[in-house]
Amino acid sequence: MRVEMFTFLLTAAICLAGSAGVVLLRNPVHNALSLVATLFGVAVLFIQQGAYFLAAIQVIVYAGAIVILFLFVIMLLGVDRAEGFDRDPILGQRPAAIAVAVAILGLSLTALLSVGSRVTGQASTLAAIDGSEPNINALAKVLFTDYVFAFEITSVLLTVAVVGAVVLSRKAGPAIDLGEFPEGTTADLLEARHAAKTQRHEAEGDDSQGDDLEGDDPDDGDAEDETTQEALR
Amino acid sequence: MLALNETWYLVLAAMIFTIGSLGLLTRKNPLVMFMCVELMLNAVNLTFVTFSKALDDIAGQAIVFFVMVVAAAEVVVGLGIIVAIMRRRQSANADDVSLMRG
Amino acid sequence: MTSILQTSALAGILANDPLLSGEVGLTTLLVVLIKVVVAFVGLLLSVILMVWFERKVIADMQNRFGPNRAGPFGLFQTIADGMKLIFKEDLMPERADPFVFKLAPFLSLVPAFLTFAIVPIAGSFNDGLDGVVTILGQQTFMQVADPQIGILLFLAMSSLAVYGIMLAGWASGSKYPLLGSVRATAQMVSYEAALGLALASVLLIAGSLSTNAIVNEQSGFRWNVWMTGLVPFVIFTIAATAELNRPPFDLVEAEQELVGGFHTEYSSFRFAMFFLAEFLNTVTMSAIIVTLFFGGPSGPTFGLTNWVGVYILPFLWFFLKLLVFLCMFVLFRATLPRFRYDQVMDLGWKLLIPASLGWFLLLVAVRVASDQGWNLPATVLAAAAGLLAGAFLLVLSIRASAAKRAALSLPGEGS
Amino acid sequence: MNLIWLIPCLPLFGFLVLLVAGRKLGDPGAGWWGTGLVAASFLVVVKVFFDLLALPEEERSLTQTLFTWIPSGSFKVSIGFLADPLSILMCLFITGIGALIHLYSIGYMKGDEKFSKFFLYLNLFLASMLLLVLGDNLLLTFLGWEGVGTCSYLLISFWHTDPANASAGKKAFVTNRIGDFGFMLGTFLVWVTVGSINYADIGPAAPMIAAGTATAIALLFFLGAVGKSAQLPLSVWLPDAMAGPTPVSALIHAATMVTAGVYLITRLNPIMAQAGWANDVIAWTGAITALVAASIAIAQTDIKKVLAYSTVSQLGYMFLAVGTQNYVAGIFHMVTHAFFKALLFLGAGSVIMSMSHEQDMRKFGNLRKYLPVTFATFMIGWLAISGIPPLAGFWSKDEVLAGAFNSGPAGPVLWVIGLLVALMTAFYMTRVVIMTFFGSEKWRLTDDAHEADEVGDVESSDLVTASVAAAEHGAADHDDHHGLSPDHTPKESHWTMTAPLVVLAALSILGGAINLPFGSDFKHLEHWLEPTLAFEHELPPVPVLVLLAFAAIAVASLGIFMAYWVYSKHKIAPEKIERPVLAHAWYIDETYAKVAGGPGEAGFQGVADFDGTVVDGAVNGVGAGVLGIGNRLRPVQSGLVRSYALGISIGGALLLAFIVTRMNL
Repeated sequence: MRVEMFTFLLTAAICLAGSAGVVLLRNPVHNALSLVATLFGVAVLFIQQGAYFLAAIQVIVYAGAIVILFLFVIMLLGVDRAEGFDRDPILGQRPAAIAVAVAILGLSLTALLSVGSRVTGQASTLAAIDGSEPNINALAKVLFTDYVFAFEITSVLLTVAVVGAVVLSRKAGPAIDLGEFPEGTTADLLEARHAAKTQRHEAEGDDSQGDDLEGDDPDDGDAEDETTQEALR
Repeated sequence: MLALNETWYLVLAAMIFTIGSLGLLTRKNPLVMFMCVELMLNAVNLTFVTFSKALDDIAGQAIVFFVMVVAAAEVVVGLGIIVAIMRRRQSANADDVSLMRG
Repeated sequence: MTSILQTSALAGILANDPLLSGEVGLTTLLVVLIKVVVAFVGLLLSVILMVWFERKVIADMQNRFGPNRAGPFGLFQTIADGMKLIFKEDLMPERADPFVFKLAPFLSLVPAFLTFAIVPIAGSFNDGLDGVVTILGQQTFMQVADPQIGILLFLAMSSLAVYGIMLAGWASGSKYPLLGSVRATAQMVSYEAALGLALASVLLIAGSLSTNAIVNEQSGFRWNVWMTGLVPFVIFTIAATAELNRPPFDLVEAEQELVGGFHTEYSSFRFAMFFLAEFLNTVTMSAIIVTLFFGGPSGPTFGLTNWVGVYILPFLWFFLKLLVFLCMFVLFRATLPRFRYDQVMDLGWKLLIPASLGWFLLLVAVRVASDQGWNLPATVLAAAAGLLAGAFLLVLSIRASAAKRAALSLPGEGS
Repeated sequence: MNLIWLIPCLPLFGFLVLLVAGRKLGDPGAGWWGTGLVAASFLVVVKVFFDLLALPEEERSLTQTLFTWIPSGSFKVSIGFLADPLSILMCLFITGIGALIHLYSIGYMKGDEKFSKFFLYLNLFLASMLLLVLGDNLLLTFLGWEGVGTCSYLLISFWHTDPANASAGKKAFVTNRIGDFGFMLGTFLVWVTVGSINYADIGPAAPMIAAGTATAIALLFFLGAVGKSAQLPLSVWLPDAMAGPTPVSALIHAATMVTAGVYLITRLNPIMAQAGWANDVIAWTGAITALVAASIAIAQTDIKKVLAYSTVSQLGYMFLAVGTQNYVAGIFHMVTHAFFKALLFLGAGSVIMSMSHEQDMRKFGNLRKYLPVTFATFMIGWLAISGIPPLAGFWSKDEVLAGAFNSGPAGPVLWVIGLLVALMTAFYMTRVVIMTFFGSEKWRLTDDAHEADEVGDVESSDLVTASVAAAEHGAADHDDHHGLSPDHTPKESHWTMTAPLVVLAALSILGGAINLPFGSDFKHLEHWLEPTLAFEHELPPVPVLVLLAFAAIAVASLGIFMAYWVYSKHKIAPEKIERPVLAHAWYIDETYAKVAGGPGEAGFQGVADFDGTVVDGAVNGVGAGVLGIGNRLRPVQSGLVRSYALGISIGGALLLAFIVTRMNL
């Protein structure tokens, strides 16, 4: 058996097992670990196809940052409890999902296998991979010439993402003091809303806690602390 | 003995993609759904790299680079949103977040 | 059987090495095997010595003897400790996640070993030689692998090292380990950015990711430590210390707060693995610092081209440089008090990252100026002015947000 | 340096400034500002005029393209100005008379609370009018065309707190829309036929247009002209337009806007040359309108009404001229008419001012004693419009009549009609003069005596149409001048009002000099306009011409004498002449109202019902359908992310299936 084939089959097995693990395992941490396995497999496949830089980035960025972030959030929020698989609350979601998945797989396999081993498409004339040049240099050359605009835009995108994440994760400000508002403005509105809510509570009994909104509770700011504590418990 | 060619990679990518989409549709934990999206992205990346090799064109790898950057940005913002939602709802179920209210 | 491996799969990892440029035969495999074994054994040995060395030095500084029973000067103390740990009962907490609990130590250990693969430990870099030696008739470098991605492998491995700690803490199913691991993760992820940016300055000067090329480029005392202007080295060393979770950044295992940190629940051989990984990492990191900033094994070989000039002298230089940094880490541990957590984060995000980025930009300005033939002092002055303005704004914004935060949190703390 | 763009832009600038700072400028600052800019525009026109004059005759056409306004495929419309003899001539009297009327308005509008707004509208009007005249393509002309229409509406209903004024404005607007409809269709047809709407392209291309198409184009544009120039059957709005302030009547409804139709037909004369019988339609419409309007003017008691119908009648003259392809005469008469009609209107305004906004001539009399300047200038206007040589009106009217006489087989008939109109014109103008400036001071009579005196007129006073009465009422009413007290003493107006009168009087005397019929050397206007006109018009031989001129003089004298006989000597009772049917304007308004209220309303109701059931039904049906489908589809928007993901996945799978089917398997 040729070494490449062996490598591929081993890696493919890891990838498939990993992706199956992402879908099938119940514990989010296990899911994340399975994801890492798949990411590693894909990185190896990248190497096998000469995309060394992408393989390194795959490990550094995906495994080293993105999945770490996942794990971090899982641990921070304390959602690392197993998820029940017994039934899907959305009617027909699971059979439909399986049908769609089978359709996608079947169709793409049909498309792929029917053309045999050839890849349809034009071989590159512009950015050909030069065997004598290291992969990283070639990629850098393309990134900083042909795709330089896209490259700069992605930097903007990342900045925006960072700002967005900071804004999203910021603690909520102090609760609004209704007394500050003159009559007939937001204060009245909030009051009316509150009154309606209380009425509904009385009408329904108090077991609709689940889809109720905690939005205007004054102690909302402490929610995060509670979550953290719960995560640590 | 079958020779290793592009089709093997593409078939593998298709399978990973399918598994990812299946997970996205069936799992209820938004974090796991996100991971499934990452799986799908990786499958697509794999096809890009495969075609890059097959067509001898470095542009395929450049696109994978951008996909990774976008994925990173997406995860950052997505996880931020999930954290914000979970702080308020104390729930790790995507189905609970079905109202257009806080 | 002349070719069992074509220059494709593994060649990518080991690419720049002339060993793999031609046909790959049995001898080649043998050479690779020898290198792996030597590196593995050598690394283990160095760890054993390192542990002994550290204990000895600290003991001296604290005016006590330290290990002095097992073997001469207590040299075998580490081995004895290891034997003891292996034979201890393997405990696993009831609430632990069994699989991950068992996996975590390996995730710590393996990256520590792998990183060393890219460190060149010998080979002459003088007289136009580029570190190539001949073993069994095969030309090769004195390092296990010299991949195209080179130093990125180090970054990749250091980001993987996080997993071991994080998962160990989580899998223990206990709150102190979890807190410790979350802290450690945040700390390591934060300092990785500074590490990478300091690294970028080196790469800018070297123009290559390959460790061999980086060392080669530093031959003749053109060491990066001054070629990059000292600042990246300082930042890299601080960030590396934090990355290693060594004092003064050892908040992971702050006994007063977290008992033993992420490995509180670990015992027996699994604990030994964490222990081993920590010291492995220390040695590897020192080796990386030596490689990146101090020319690795390059040094005067006095014109010798025989085995002394190719193997012994370069290795000696490498070892001496390594020793300096090992001493440094030990001294850090012995002398510096531990940081507070918020101080660690402030240092990483508000000082090291901006400073390394700014310095990198300055180096870029110098590079561009010399490439384009601009007036160098003027360019540097302009760049420095811009960076100082940026730094000023950064300081202002940090102060403003701190003030705002203080104003916001005051009433909250009262209630 | 080419200054053409300044001509419309100066009033436009004035408009913008007044828009922003009108209230700040106040009374009379805003007025002086507006007047100044129009005067400046006039100076620019004069400059451009001399520039043109300096050029050789065949090159007297300056164009200035500012920018491309509508670039749409091959259809390109630019903001460009065309300064040729015709447009500059128009500009000369538009800005000249416009400046005088602005000046006059400062006095006339004094104390009005919307003083600055009045000048704002006037400036916008002048900018639009200049755009209309100077535009080098039909669309730009149309922009100006609509602009003047809008300003006309705004100014007619200037005192819009009175519903009658508002409805008069509305009437003008709606009537004009019918004409605009023709203008637009004509523009489309020109675009389709010629492939361009630039005058520069239309001229050379016109001879190639088929006669039928040319006729259609001509008729469509004539429909537009009929609307704007108040010809039959769309003449009804102009008399009602007298509800506006008198300077507006003078400027818009006598001197400038209403002549836009004549200008348009003249501008399109290359097409008219191909249009065949459309010219006859124009000529006959003009002649009949002139006759009908003149006959109505005889029986009106409102001084402004008389002048309004007189305007309609004179516009009929102009159309008679252009219809007989005697464009020079048409333009000539337009110019002279602008002078003397503006003079008459302003004089009437002066009278009205002095009589505390009373417009009923039956309450005037002997005003020559109180208003010497107004009287003197009004007399000049009277003589000019009556066609007494050597005043301006005589020369132009004579040329129109001569041209009509010589226009083919129907020419003599048209000439006779024209002569009849001249007779009536002289008659009703003399009537106005006698009732206003001579006789007894009727407003001094006590109410009873007044009624007794007016007993003969009761009938005709009742006959005043509703809208007229309302307009009169509104005009008289707007600043609480209720009627005239018997001890009222009329006062001569402020110099800002009399100065324009004097200037216009001078122009009315001398205006004829621009085109005297004493041989080629005296025909300045004809030479001037030559480059823009496609062909020359043949006048009858000189002896006939002299004969025709004497006939015209004789008829005019007869008209004046008859009026003197009736109103001064009281030999014939006025009621004999002021027939109810005339006072009722031949019941045109009433007929319109009947038609619109009877079968028209039924038809409209039918259309409305159709709209309510079928059109609205379709719209509502679509809405209800969408609502229904939306209600059905609402469960799809469940908010469940995974359902959405399923939808996307199904879509992806379908896309994949599509690709697979398209593959060569």
